[in-house]
Amino acid sequence: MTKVLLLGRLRDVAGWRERSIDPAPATLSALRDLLTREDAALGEALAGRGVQAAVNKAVTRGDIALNPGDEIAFLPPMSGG
Amino acid sequence: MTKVLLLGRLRDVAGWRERSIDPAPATLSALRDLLTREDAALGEALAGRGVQAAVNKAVTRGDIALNPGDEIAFLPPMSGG
Amino acid sequence: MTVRVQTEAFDAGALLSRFSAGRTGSGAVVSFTGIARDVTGGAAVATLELDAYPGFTEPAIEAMETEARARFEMQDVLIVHRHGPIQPGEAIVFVATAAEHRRAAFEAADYLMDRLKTEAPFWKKETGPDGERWIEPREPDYQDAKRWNRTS
Amino acid sequence: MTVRVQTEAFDAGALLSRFSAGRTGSGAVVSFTGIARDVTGGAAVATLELDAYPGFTEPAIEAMETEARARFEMQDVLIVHRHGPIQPGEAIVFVATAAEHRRAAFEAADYLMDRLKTEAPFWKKETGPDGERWIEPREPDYQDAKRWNRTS
Repeated sequence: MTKVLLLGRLRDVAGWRERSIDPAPATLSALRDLLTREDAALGEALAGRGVQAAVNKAVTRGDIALNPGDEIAFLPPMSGG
Repeated sequence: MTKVLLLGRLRDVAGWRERSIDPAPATLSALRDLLTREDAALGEALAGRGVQAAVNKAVTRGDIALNPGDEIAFLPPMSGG
Repeated sequence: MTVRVQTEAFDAGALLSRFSAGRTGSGAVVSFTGIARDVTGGAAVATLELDAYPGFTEPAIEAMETEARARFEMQDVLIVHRHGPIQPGEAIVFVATAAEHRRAAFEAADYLMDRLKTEAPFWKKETGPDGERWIEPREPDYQDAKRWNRTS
Repeated sequence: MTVRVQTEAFDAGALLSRFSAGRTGSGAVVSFTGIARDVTGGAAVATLELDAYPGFTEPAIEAMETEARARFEMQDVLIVHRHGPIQPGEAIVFVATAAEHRRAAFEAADYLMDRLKTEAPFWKKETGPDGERWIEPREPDYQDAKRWNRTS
Protein backbone atom coordinates (compact mmCIF):
# COMPACT_ATOMS: atom_id res chain seq x y z
CA MET A 1 0.00 0.00 0.00
CA THR A 2 1.21 3.51 -0.83
CA LYS A 3 -0.21 6.63 0.76
CA VAL A 4 -0.48 9.57 -1.63
CA LEU A 5 -0.94 13.18 -0.54
CA LEU A 6 -1.69 16.17 -2.74
CA LEU A 7 -0.90 19.63 -1.43
CA GLY A 8 -2.17 23.06 -2.42
CA ARG A 9 -3.74 23.46 -5.85
CA LEU A 10 -3.08 19.79 -6.76
CA ARG A 11 -5.81 18.93 -4.26
CA ASP A 12 -8.28 21.13 -6.18
CA VAL A 13 -7.21 19.70 -9.55
CA ALA A 14 -7.73 16.09 -8.40
CA GLY A 15 -10.68 16.63 -6.10
CA TRP A 16 -8.98 14.65 -3.32
CA ARG A 17 -6.25 15.26 -0.79
CA GLU A 18 -5.21 11.83 0.36
CA ARG A 19 -5.67 8.26 -0.84
CA SER A 20 -4.15 4.83 -0.55
CA ILE A 21 -3.04 2.83 -3.57
CA ASP A 22 -2.83 -0.93 -3.27
CA PRO A 23 -0.74 -2.73 -4.36
CA ALA A 24 2.09 -0.21 -3.94
CA PRO A 25 3.71 0.92 -7.20
CA ALA A 26 7.36 -0.16 -7.45
CA THR A 27 8.72 3.27 -8.35
CA LEU A 28 7.79 6.93 -8.18
CA SER A 29 7.47 7.04 -11.97
CA ALA A 30 5.09 4.06 -11.87
CA LEU A 31 2.97 5.95 -9.34
CA ARG A 32 2.96 9.05 -11.58
CA ASP A 33 1.92 6.93 -14.56
CA LEU A 34 -0.89 5.32 -12.59
CA LEU A 35 -2.23 8.69 -11.39
CA THR A 36 -1.96 10.16 -14.90
CA ARG A 37 -3.88 7.23 -16.47
CA GLU A 38 -6.71 7.79 -14.02
CA ASP A 39 -6.76 11.60 -14.30
CA ALA A 40 -5.00 13.31 -17.20
CA ALA A 41 -5.49 16.77 -15.67
CA LEU A 42 -3.80 15.66 -12.46
CA GLY A 43 -1.01 14.02 -14.45
CA GLU A 44 -0.38 17.30 -16.25
CA ALA A 45 -0.43 19.22 -12.97
CA LEU A 46 2.05 16.77 -11.38
CA ALA A 47 4.43 17.29 -14.31
CA GLY A 48 4.04 21.08 -13.98
CA ARG A 49 6.84 23.53 -13.28
CA GLY A 50 8.12 23.47 -9.73
CA VAL A 51 6.10 20.48 -8.53
CA GLN A 52 8.22 18.34 -6.22
CA ALA A 53 7.70 14.88 -4.80
CA ALA A 54 8.48 13.96 -1.20
CA VAL A 55 8.90 10.33 -0.12
CA ASN A 56 8.32 9.81 3.58
CA LYS A 57 8.51 13.59 4.06
CA ALA A 58 11.88 14.00 2.32
CA VAL A 59 11.98 15.80 -1.04
CA THR A 60 13.41 13.59 -3.80
CA ARG A 61 14.68 14.30 -7.29
CA GLY A 62 14.31 11.99 -10.27
CA ASP A 63 12.90 8.50 -10.04
CA ILE A 64 13.15 6.37 -6.92
CA ALA A 65 12.10 2.85 -5.83
CA LEU A 66 9.12 2.75 -3.49
CA ASN A 67 8.53 0.38 -0.60
CA PRO A 68 5.13 -0.71 0.63
CA GLY A 69 3.93 1.72 3.31
CA ASP A 70 5.77 4.72 1.82
CA GLU A 71 4.04 8.08 1.96
CA ILE A 72 4.37 10.09 -1.25
CA ALA A 73 3.41 13.77 -1.28
CA PHE A 74 3.28 16.00 -4.33
CA LEU A 75 4.17 19.60 -3.51
CA PRO A 76 3.42 22.51 -5.85
CA PRO A 77 5.59 25.65 -5.46
CA MET A 78 5.21 26.74 -1.86
CA SER A 79 3.41 29.96 -1.04
CA GLY A 80 5.48 30.67 2.05
CA GLY A 81 3.95 31.63 5.36
CA MET B 1 9.95 84.03 40.54
CA THR B 2 11.95 81.53 38.50
CA LYS B 3 11.40 77.80 38.67
CA VAL B 4 14.61 75.78 38.42
CA LEU B 5 14.73 72.05 37.62
CA LEU B 6 17.76 69.77 37.76
CA LEU B 7 17.69 66.54 35.79
CA GLY B 8 19.70 63.33 36.11
CA ARG B 9 22.99 63.47 38.01
CA LEU B 10 22.67 67.25 38.62
CA ARG B 11 19.90 66.38 41.05
CA ASP B 12 22.30 64.16 43.01
CA VAL B 13 25.07 66.79 42.94
CA ALA B 14 22.78 69.52 44.32
CA GLY B 15 20.65 67.37 46.60
CA TRP B 16 17.45 68.91 45.17
CA ARG B 17 15.41 68.51 42.03
CA GLU B 18 13.23 71.58 41.89
CA ARG B 19 13.17 74.98 43.57
CA SER B 20 11.84 78.48 43.12
CA ILE B 21 14.10 81.54 43.13
CA ASP B 22 12.57 84.90 43.99
CA PRO B 23 13.12 87.50 42.73
CA ALA B 24 13.70 86.07 39.24
CA PRO B 25 17.23 86.56 37.91
CA ALA B 26 17.30 88.82 34.83
CA THR B 27 19.33 86.44 32.66
CA LEU B 28 20.32 82.80 32.41
CA SER B 29 23.93 83.72 33.26
CA ALA B 30 22.73 85.58 36.37
CA LEU B 31 20.87 82.43 37.40
CA ARG B 32 23.98 80.31 36.84
CA ASP B 33 26.06 82.77 38.92
CA LEU B 34 23.54 82.69 41.73
CA LEU B 35 23.44 78.85 41.81
CA THR B 36 27.26 78.68 41.66
CA ARG B 37 27.68 81.14 44.57
CA GLU B 38 25.39 78.97 46.67
CA ASP B 39 26.92 75.63 45.66
CA ALA B 40 30.29 75.51 43.93
CA ALA B 41 29.97 71.80 43.12
CA LEU B 42 26.65 72.41 41.38
CA GLY B 43 28.15 75.40 39.54
CA GLU B 44 30.95 73.19 38.25
CA ALA B 45 28.47 70.48 37.22
CA LEU B 46 26.29 73.03 35.37
CA ALA B 47 29.35 74.22 33.43
CA GLY B 48 30.28 70.61 32.61
CA ARG B 49 30.55 69.12 29.13
CA GLY B 50 27.23 68.52 27.40
CA VAL B 51 25.03 70.18 30.03
CA GLN B 52 22.25 72.13 28.30
CA ALA B 53 19.75 74.64 29.61
CA ALA B 54 16.08 74.66 28.61
CA VAL B 55 13.92 77.73 29.12
CA ASN B 56 10.21 76.92 29.26
CA LYS B 57 10.99 73.45 27.88
CA ALA B 58 12.96 74.72 24.85
CA VAL B 59 16.72 74.12 24.75
CA THR B 60 18.65 77.41 24.48
CA ARG B 61 22.24 78.20 23.61
CA GLY B 62 24.28 81.05 25.10
CA ASP B 63 22.86 83.65 27.43
CA ILE B 64 19.21 84.71 27.34
CA ALA B 65 16.99 87.19 29.20
CA LEU B 66 14.59 85.60 31.67
CA ASN B 67 11.07 86.70 32.49
CA PRO B 68 9.37 86.18 35.84
CA GLY B 69 7.59 82.79 35.83
CA ASP B 70 10.06 81.17 33.45
CA GLU B 71 10.95 77.55 34.04
CA ILE B 72 14.65 76.79 33.64
CA ALA B 73 15.84 73.18 33.45
CA PHE B 74 19.45 72.04 33.38
CA LEU B 75 19.91 68.87 31.35
CA PRO B 76 23.03 66.71 31.53
CA PRO B 77 23.80 64.49 28.50
CA MET B 78 20.73 62.34 27.98
CA SER B 79 20.92 58.61 28.61
CA GLY B 80 18.36 57.78 25.98
CA GLY B 81 15.47 55.42 26.66
CA MET C 1 12.57 23.76 19.40
CA THR C 2 9.77 26.22 19.84
CA VAL C 3 7.90 25.95 16.56
CA ARG C 4 4.16 25.42 16.61
CA VAL C 5 2.06 24.83 13.49
CA GLN C 6 -1.59 24.84 14.46
CA THR C 7 -5.11 25.37 13.13
CA GLU C 8 -6.29 27.12 16.32
CA ALA C 9 -6.52 30.92 16.31
CA PHE C 10 -4.09 32.64 18.68
CA ASP C 11 -3.71 36.01 20.38
CA ALA C 12 -0.31 37.54 19.61
CA GLY C 13 -0.37 39.63 22.78
CA ALA C 14 -0.91 36.58 25.00
CA LEU C 15 2.01 34.84 23.28
CA LEU C 16 4.21 37.92 23.80
CA SER C 17 3.28 38.17 27.50
CA ARG C 18 4.22 34.56 28.09
CA PHE C 19 7.40 34.83 26.01
CA SER C 20 8.57 37.98 27.84
CA ALA C 21 7.74 36.87 31.38
CA GLY C 22 10.67 36.63 33.77
CA ARG C 23 13.32 37.70 31.25
CA THR C 24 15.72 39.48 33.58
CA GLY C 25 18.64 38.52 31.33
CA SER C 26 17.21 39.66 28.00
CA GLY C 27 17.20 43.35 27.26
CA ALA C 28 15.31 43.07 23.99
CA VAL C 29 12.24 41.20 22.75
CA VAL C 30 11.07 41.74 19.17
CA SER C 31 7.82 40.30 17.87
CA PHE C 32 6.30 40.10 14.43
CA THR C 33 2.63 39.38 13.86
CA GLY C 34 1.41 38.67 10.35
CA ILE C 35 -2.30 39.42 9.99
CA ALA C 36 -4.69 38.28 7.26
CA ARG C 37 -5.72 41.35 5.27
CA ASP C 38 -9.13 42.00 3.78
CA VAL C 39 -7.60 43.34 0.56
CA THR C 40 -4.44 42.08 -1.15
CA GLY C 41 -3.17 43.43 -4.44
CA GLY C 42 -6.41 45.39 -4.87
CA ALA C 43 -8.64 42.30 -4.54
CA ALA C 44 -11.01 41.69 -1.64
CA VAL C 45 -10.29 38.57 0.40
CA ALA C 46 -13.04 36.85 2.35
CA THR C 47 -11.01 33.89 3.55
CA LEU C 48 -7.43 32.81 3.43
CA GLU C 49 -6.66 29.11 3.59
CA LEU C 50 -3.23 27.76 4.32
CA ASP C 51 -2.50 24.17 3.49
CA ALA C 52 0.31 22.62 5.55
CA TYR C 53 1.93 19.19 5.33
CA PRO C 54 2.10 18.01 8.95
CA GLY C 55 5.40 16.34 9.76
CA PHE C 56 7.05 18.14 6.85
CA THR C 57 6.19 21.78 7.52
CA GLU C 58 7.38 21.85 11.16
CA PRO C 59 10.90 20.45 10.53
CA ALA C 60 11.39 22.92 7.65
CA ILE C 61 10.58 25.81 10.02
CA GLU C 62 12.72 24.29 12.78
CA ALA C 63 15.65 24.29 10.35
CA MET C 64 15.12 28.04 9.85
CA GLU C 65 15.14 28.51 13.61
CA THR C 66 18.39 26.55 13.93
CA GLU C 67 20.01 28.72 11.28
CA ALA C 68 18.74 31.91 12.92
CA ARG C 69 20.21 30.82 16.26
CA ALA C 70 23.56 30.16 14.58
CA ARG C 71 23.57 33.55 12.84
CA PHE C 72 22.36 35.84 15.60
CA GLU C 73 23.11 36.06 19.33
CA MET C 74 19.63 35.10 20.37
CA GLN C 75 18.60 33.79 23.75
CA ASP C 76 15.19 32.48 22.77
CA VAL C 77 12.75 32.28 19.89
CA LEU C 78 9.11 31.33 19.41
CA ILE C 79 7.43 30.68 16.07
CA VAL C 80 3.69 30.00 15.86
CA HIS C 81 2.09 29.53 12.44
CA ARG C 82 -1.53 28.86 11.65
CA HIS C 83 -2.90 26.74 8.86
CA GLY C 84 -6.42 25.94 7.73
CA PRO C 85 -9.01 28.68 7.06
CA ILE C 86 -8.14 32.14 8.43
CA GLN C 87 -10.43 35.18 8.50
CA PRO C 88 -9.27 38.76 7.75
CA GLY C 89 -7.91 40.40 10.89
CA GLU C 90 -6.76 37.10 12.37
CA ALA C 91 -3.09 36.42 13.00
CA ILE C 92 -1.38 34.01 10.59
CA VAL C 93 2.12 33.97 12.02
CA PHE C 94 3.85 35.11 15.19
CA VAL C 95 7.60 35.26 15.64
CA ALA C 96 9.27 36.46 18.85
CA THR C 97 12.99 36.74 19.52
CA ALA C 98 14.78 37.54 22.76
CA ALA C 99 18.36 38.75 22.94
CA GLU C 100 20.66 40.65 25.21
CA HIS C 101 20.84 43.52 22.76
CA ARG C 102 18.19 44.81 20.39
CA ARG C 103 20.14 44.57 17.12
CA ALA C 104 20.29 40.76 17.28
CA ALA C 105 16.62 40.55 18.29
CA PHE C 106 15.51 42.74 15.37
CA GLU C 107 17.73 41.01 12.82
CA ALA C 108 16.75 37.51 13.89
CA ALA C 109 13.01 38.29 13.68
CA ASP C 110 13.47 40.02 10.32
CA TYR C 111 15.52 37.09 9.01
CA LEU C 112 13.03 34.48 10.20
CA MET C 113 10.12 36.32 8.57
CA ASP C 114 11.98 36.61 5.27
CA ARG C 115 12.71 32.88 5.32
CA LEU C 116 9.18 31.96 6.40
CA LYS C 117 7.59 34.16 3.72
CA THR C 118 9.49 32.54 0.89
CA GLU C 119 10.39 29.01 2.02
CA ALA C 120 7.94 27.81 4.64
CA PRO C 121 6.04 24.79 3.28
CA PHE C 122 2.57 26.28 3.09
CA TRP C 123 0.20 26.53 0.16
CA LYS C 124 -2.05 29.52 0.31
CA LYS C 125 -5.46 30.04 -1.24
CA GLU C 126 -7.37 33.31 -1.16
CA THR C 127 -11.12 33.19 -1.61
CA GLY C 128 -12.98 36.38 -2.46
CA PRO C 129 -15.90 37.60 -4.57
CA ASP C 130 -13.80 36.90 -7.69
CA GLY C 131 -13.37 33.25 -6.75
CA GLU C 132 -10.36 31.32 -5.51
CA ARG C 133 -6.69 31.72 -6.29
CA TRP C 134 -3.60 29.88 -5.10
CA ILE C 135 -0.79 32.31 -4.42
CA GLU C 136 2.99 32.20 -4.49
CA PRO C 137 5.58 34.47 -2.86
CA ARG C 138 5.65 38.01 -4.29
CA GLU C 139 8.82 39.30 -5.93
CA PRO C 140 9.52 41.67 -2.98
CA ASP C 141 9.52 38.62 -0.70
CA TYR C 142 12.29 37.04 -2.76
CA GLN C 143 14.20 40.32 -2.74
CA ASP C 144 13.86 40.54 1.06
CA ALA C 145 15.10 36.98 1.50
CA LYS C 146 18.11 37.65 -0.76
CA ARG C 147 19.37 40.40 1.55
CA TRP C 148 20.72 37.78 3.96
CA ASN C 149 22.98 36.17 1.38
CA ARG C 150 25.28 39.21 1.36
CA THR C 151 26.28 38.77 4.97
CA SER C 152 26.73 35.00 4.99
CA MET D 1 0.09 61.12 18.61
CA THR D 2 0.35 57.85 20.48
CA VAL D 3 3.24 58.46 22.85
CA ARG D 4 2.84 57.67 26.53
CA VAL D 5 5.46 58.43 29.18
CA GLN D 6 4.38 56.92 32.47
CA THR D 7 5.62 55.67 35.82
CA GLU D 8 3.14 52.76 35.91
CA ALA D 9 4.40 49.28 34.99
CA PHE D 10 2.85 47.85 31.82
CA ASP D 11 2.39 44.45 30.18
CA ALA D 12 3.82 44.45 26.66
CA GLY D 13 1.52 41.63 25.58
CA ALA D 14 -1.61 43.51 26.67
CA LEU D 15 -0.41 46.54 24.69
CA LEU D 16 0.22 44.36 21.63
CA SER D 17 -3.22 42.73 21.85
CA ARG D 18 -4.95 46.09 21.95
CA PHE D 19 -2.73 47.52 19.20
CA SER D 20 -3.35 44.55 16.86
CA ALA D 21 -7.10 44.21 17.43
CA GLY D 22 -9.27 44.69 14.36
CA ARG D 23 -6.40 45.37 11.97
CA THR D 24 -7.89 43.88 8.80
CA GLY D 25 -5.96 46.39 6.68
CA SER D 26 -2.50 45.88 8.21
CA GLY D 27 -0.57 42.80 7.23
CA ALA D 28 2.31 43.41 9.61
CA VAL D 29 2.71 44.41 13.24
CA VAL D 30 6.19 44.62 14.76
CA SER D 31 6.77 45.21 18.45
CA PHE D 32 9.86 45.91 20.47
CA THR D 33 9.98 45.51 24.24
CA GLY D 34 12.98 46.77 26.15
CA ILE D 35 13.40 44.98 29.46
CA ALA D 36 15.46 46.02 32.48
CA ARG D 37 18.31 43.52 32.85
CA ASP D 38 19.77 42.25 36.09
CA VAL D 39 23.32 42.52 34.75
CA THR D 40 24.69 45.21 32.42
CA GLY D 41 28.31 45.42 31.35
CA GLY D 42 29.18 42.72 33.87
CA ALA D 43 27.73 44.63 36.83
CA ALA D 44 24.68 43.49 38.81
CA VAL D 45 21.75 45.91 38.74
CA ALA D 46 19.22 45.96 41.54
CA THR D 47 17.19 48.93 40.32
CA LEU D 48 17.11 51.14 37.29
CA GLU D 49 15.79 54.64 37.65
CA LEU D 50 14.82 56.79 34.70
CA ASP D 51 14.44 60.48 35.21
CA ALA D 52 12.15 62.21 32.71
CA TYR D 53 11.29 65.87 32.24
CA PRO D 54 7.50 65.91 31.88
CA GLY D 55 6.35 68.27 29.14
CA PHE D 56 9.77 68.06 27.48
CA THR D 57 10.30 64.32 27.12
CA GLU D 58 6.94 63.57 25.41
CA PRO D 59 7.25 66.20 22.62
CA ALA D 60 10.79 65.01 21.86
CA ILE D 61 9.49 61.44 21.39
CA GLU D 62 6.49 62.69 19.41
CA ALA D 63 8.92 64.39 17.02
CA MET D 64 10.61 61.01 16.48
CA GLU D 65 7.24 59.47 15.74
CA THR D 66 6.44 62.21 13.23
CA GLU D 67 9.73 61.61 11.46
CA ALA D 68 9.19 57.83 11.44
CA ARG D 69 5.76 58.30 9.87
CA ALA D 70 7.30 60.51 7.18
CA ARG D 71 10.07 58.00 6.43
CA PHE D 72 8.15 54.72 6.45
CA GLU D 73 4.78 53.67 5.10
CA MET D 74 3.28 53.04 8.50
CA GLN D 75 -0.38 52.85 9.33
CA ASP D 76 -0.07 53.19 13.08
CA VAL D 77 2.46 53.42 15.88
CA LEU D 78 2.40 53.21 19.66
CA ILE D 79 5.25 54.22 21.97
CA VAL D 80 5.04 53.64 25.72
CA HIS D 81 8.01 54.56 27.90
CA ARG D 82 8.34 54.20 31.64
CA HIS D 83 10.21 56.47 34.00
CA GLY D 84 10.84 56.33 37.73
CA PRO D 85 12.24 53.23 39.45
CA ILE D 86 12.15 50.00 37.39
CA GLN D 87 12.97 46.49 38.62
CA PRO D 88 14.93 43.91 36.57
CA GLY D 89 12.58 41.95 34.31
CA GLU D 90 10.14 44.85 33.98
CA ALA D 91 9.52 46.51 30.63
CA ILE D 92 11.06 49.94 30.13
CA VAL D 93 9.89 50.72 26.62
CA PHE D 94 7.37 49.32 24.15
CA VAL D 95 7.18 50.30 20.50
CA ALA D 96 4.65 48.84 18.08
CA THR D 97 4.29 49.62 14.39
CA ALA D 98 1.61 48.54 11.95
CA ALA D 99 2.03 48.60 8.19
CA GLU D 100 0.62 46.97 5.10
CA HIS D 101 3.92 45.19 4.45
CA ARG D 102 6.45 43.89 6.94
CA ARG D 103 9.54 45.74 5.71
CA ALA D 104 8.11 49.13 6.67
CA ALA D 105 6.91 47.79 10.03
CA PHE D 106 10.34 46.34 10.86
CA GLU D 107 12.28 49.39 9.70
CA ALA D 108 10.05 51.88 11.50
CA ALA D 109 10.32 49.99 14.81
CA ASP D 110 14.07 49.60 14.40
CA TYR D 111 14.44 53.30 13.54
CA LEU D 112 12.32 54.43 16.48
CA MET D 113 14.32 52.31 18.93
CA ASP D 114 17.63 53.65 17.61
CA ARG D 115 16.38 57.22 18.03
CA LEU D 116 14.87 56.54 21.45
CA LYS D 117 18.03 54.83 22.72
CA THR D 118 20.28 57.77 21.84
CA GLU D 119 18.08 60.88 21.87
CA ALA D 120 15.08 60.36 24.12
CA PRO D 121 15.28 62.84 27.02
CA PHE D 122 15.77 60.42 29.88
CA TRP D 123 18.50 60.26 32.47
CA LYS D 124 19.24 56.79 33.68
CA LYS D 125 20.72 55.65 36.98
CA GLU D 126 21.62 52.05 37.79
CA THR D 127 21.82 51.05 41.43
CA GLY D 128 23.58 47.84 42.38
CA PRO D 129 25.84 46.39 45.07
CA ASP D 130 28.65 48.63 43.78
CA GLY D 131 26.56 51.77 44.32
CA GLU D 132 24.92 54.11 41.87
CA ARG D 133 25.95 55.22 38.42
CA TRP D 134 24.38 57.55 35.88
CA ILE D 135 24.70 56.12 32.41
CA GLU D 136 24.92 57.49 28.88
CA PRO D 137 24.26 55.82 25.50
CA ARG D 138 26.77 53.13 24.60
CA GLU D 139 28.92 53.49 21.49
CA PRO D 140 26.94 50.73 19.66
CA ASP D 141 23.79 52.80 20.25
CA TYR D 142 25.35 55.75 18.41
CA GLN D 143 26.50 53.43 15.63
CA ASP D 144 22.98 52.01 15.30
CA ALA D 145 21.46 55.48 15.14
CA LYS D 146 23.95 56.57 12.46
CA ARG D 147 22.74 53.85 10.08
CA TRP D 148 19.67 55.92 9.24
CA ASN D 149 21.69 58.91 7.99
CA ARG D 150 22.79 56.92 4.93
CA THR D 151 19.28 56.56 3.58
CA SER D 152 18.04 60.08 4.28
